[in-house]
Amino acid sequence: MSVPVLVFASYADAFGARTVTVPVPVPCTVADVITAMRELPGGHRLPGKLLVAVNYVYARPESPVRDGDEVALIPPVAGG
Amino acid sequence: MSVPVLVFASYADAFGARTVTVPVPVPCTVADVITAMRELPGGHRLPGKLLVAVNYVYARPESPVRDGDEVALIPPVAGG
Amino acid sequence: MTVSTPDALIEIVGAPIDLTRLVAHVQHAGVGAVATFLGTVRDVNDGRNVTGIDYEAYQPMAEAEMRAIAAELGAQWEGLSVAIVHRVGTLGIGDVSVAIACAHARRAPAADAMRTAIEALKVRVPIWKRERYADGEWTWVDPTRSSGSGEPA
Amino acid sequence: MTVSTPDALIEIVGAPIDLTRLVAHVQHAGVGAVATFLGTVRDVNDGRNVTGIDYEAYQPMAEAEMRAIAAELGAQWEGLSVAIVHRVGTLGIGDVSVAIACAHARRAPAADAMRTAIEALKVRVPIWKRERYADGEWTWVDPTRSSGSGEPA
Repeated sequence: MSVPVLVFASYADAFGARTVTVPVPVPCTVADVITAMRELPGGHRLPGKLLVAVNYVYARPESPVRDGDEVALIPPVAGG
Repeated sequence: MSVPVLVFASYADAFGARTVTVPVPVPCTVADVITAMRELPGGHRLPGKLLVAVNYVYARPESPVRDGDEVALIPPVAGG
Repeated sequence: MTVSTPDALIEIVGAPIDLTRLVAHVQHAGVGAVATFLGTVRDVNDGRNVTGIDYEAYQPMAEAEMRAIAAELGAQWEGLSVAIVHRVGTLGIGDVSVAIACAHARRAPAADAMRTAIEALKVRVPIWKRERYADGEWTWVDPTRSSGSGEPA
Repeated sequence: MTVSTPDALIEIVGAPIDLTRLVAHVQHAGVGAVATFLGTVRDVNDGRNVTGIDYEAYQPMAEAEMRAIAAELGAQWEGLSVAIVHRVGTLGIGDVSVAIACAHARRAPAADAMRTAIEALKVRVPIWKRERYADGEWTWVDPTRSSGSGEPA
């Protein structure tokens, strides 16, 4: 089982893609997804603190990730 | 001798004119001009506290008024 | 390269104000933020139905005061560029009476200068307004007299 | 009569931003003040010569966050109308990256809401920018890392 995770900006550069297929069983937690992403090629370039959104809302490490959720890794924002 | 004084807004309504010829000898002070204006027809409608500009700059009661100066009575401003 | 800051645009005008002209004036390659303010004629003031406002200015002094405000802002925030345009004459609901644009490399000076400019304009620039009401009455607005039910925008 | 407050205009766009469209959106007969903010691409940041910026957004979430900001502002200032438009893609020096317009009967809420909006946008809306420099290098801007020599506008 796996979760597709959207990545942006410097994180997209780190993984060389805009969507990363993360091998983790669902349902799981945001923390589980992050842990699995760090093991992937390019994952070592992620910073220690990561922000994740689930279904367009900022999520906590313990937030659940279910099948079909849209999960995104949010780099430090720099709009404006 | 007299000093022409520009008046605006409610003060122009009070005097029924946009320029008031104030009978006062020059050189004099801003306070002298105000005192003389209160004696003119419509002058009783002026408020107790008056703001005067001489040559486009706010002036004090003791500021001098000389021949050729542009004197203006400034009602409470309401721009914006 | 950062170009030099443009001189302030200061005007009393009798025709509608074009905000984009003010923005274009203050913008240059070194600008990262533009804060603008528009004062508009609204339909209700102090609980009365307003149908229009006549603005009157002591034009040379009003422009001198606006220029002084721009100079003081420029002294407080280095590199600031400023445009202040006030309209006079008869305005209807929704018409723009005053437009201010302040531009700076950074947003805080641009926003703070814009706010300072409108506050200063309202207390020292010799401009007056006569509100016309739906019942046919009119009055010269005097912000120094508090009304209890509201204040000018 | 004062008309009801219009819904917020919230957009991520790929084309140049027209400020007058935002102003027209927030204006209505009850508005006495419109405060706007423009973020523009400037030629120098952190002491480096910038030639352009690429903006990237997580569009659905960015629009959701901007909509949430507008709703929070509307809850704080009753009768406020809000427009927030952010551009994405490749921008050159002087191009407008973001425009905000806040309108209210009175000037203080309009100006305070505008300022609150741009501060909120910069900390929570998922948009990123890659600065390109005259020496050919580029970097994703990270405001959480202080550089000592400056900060974004």
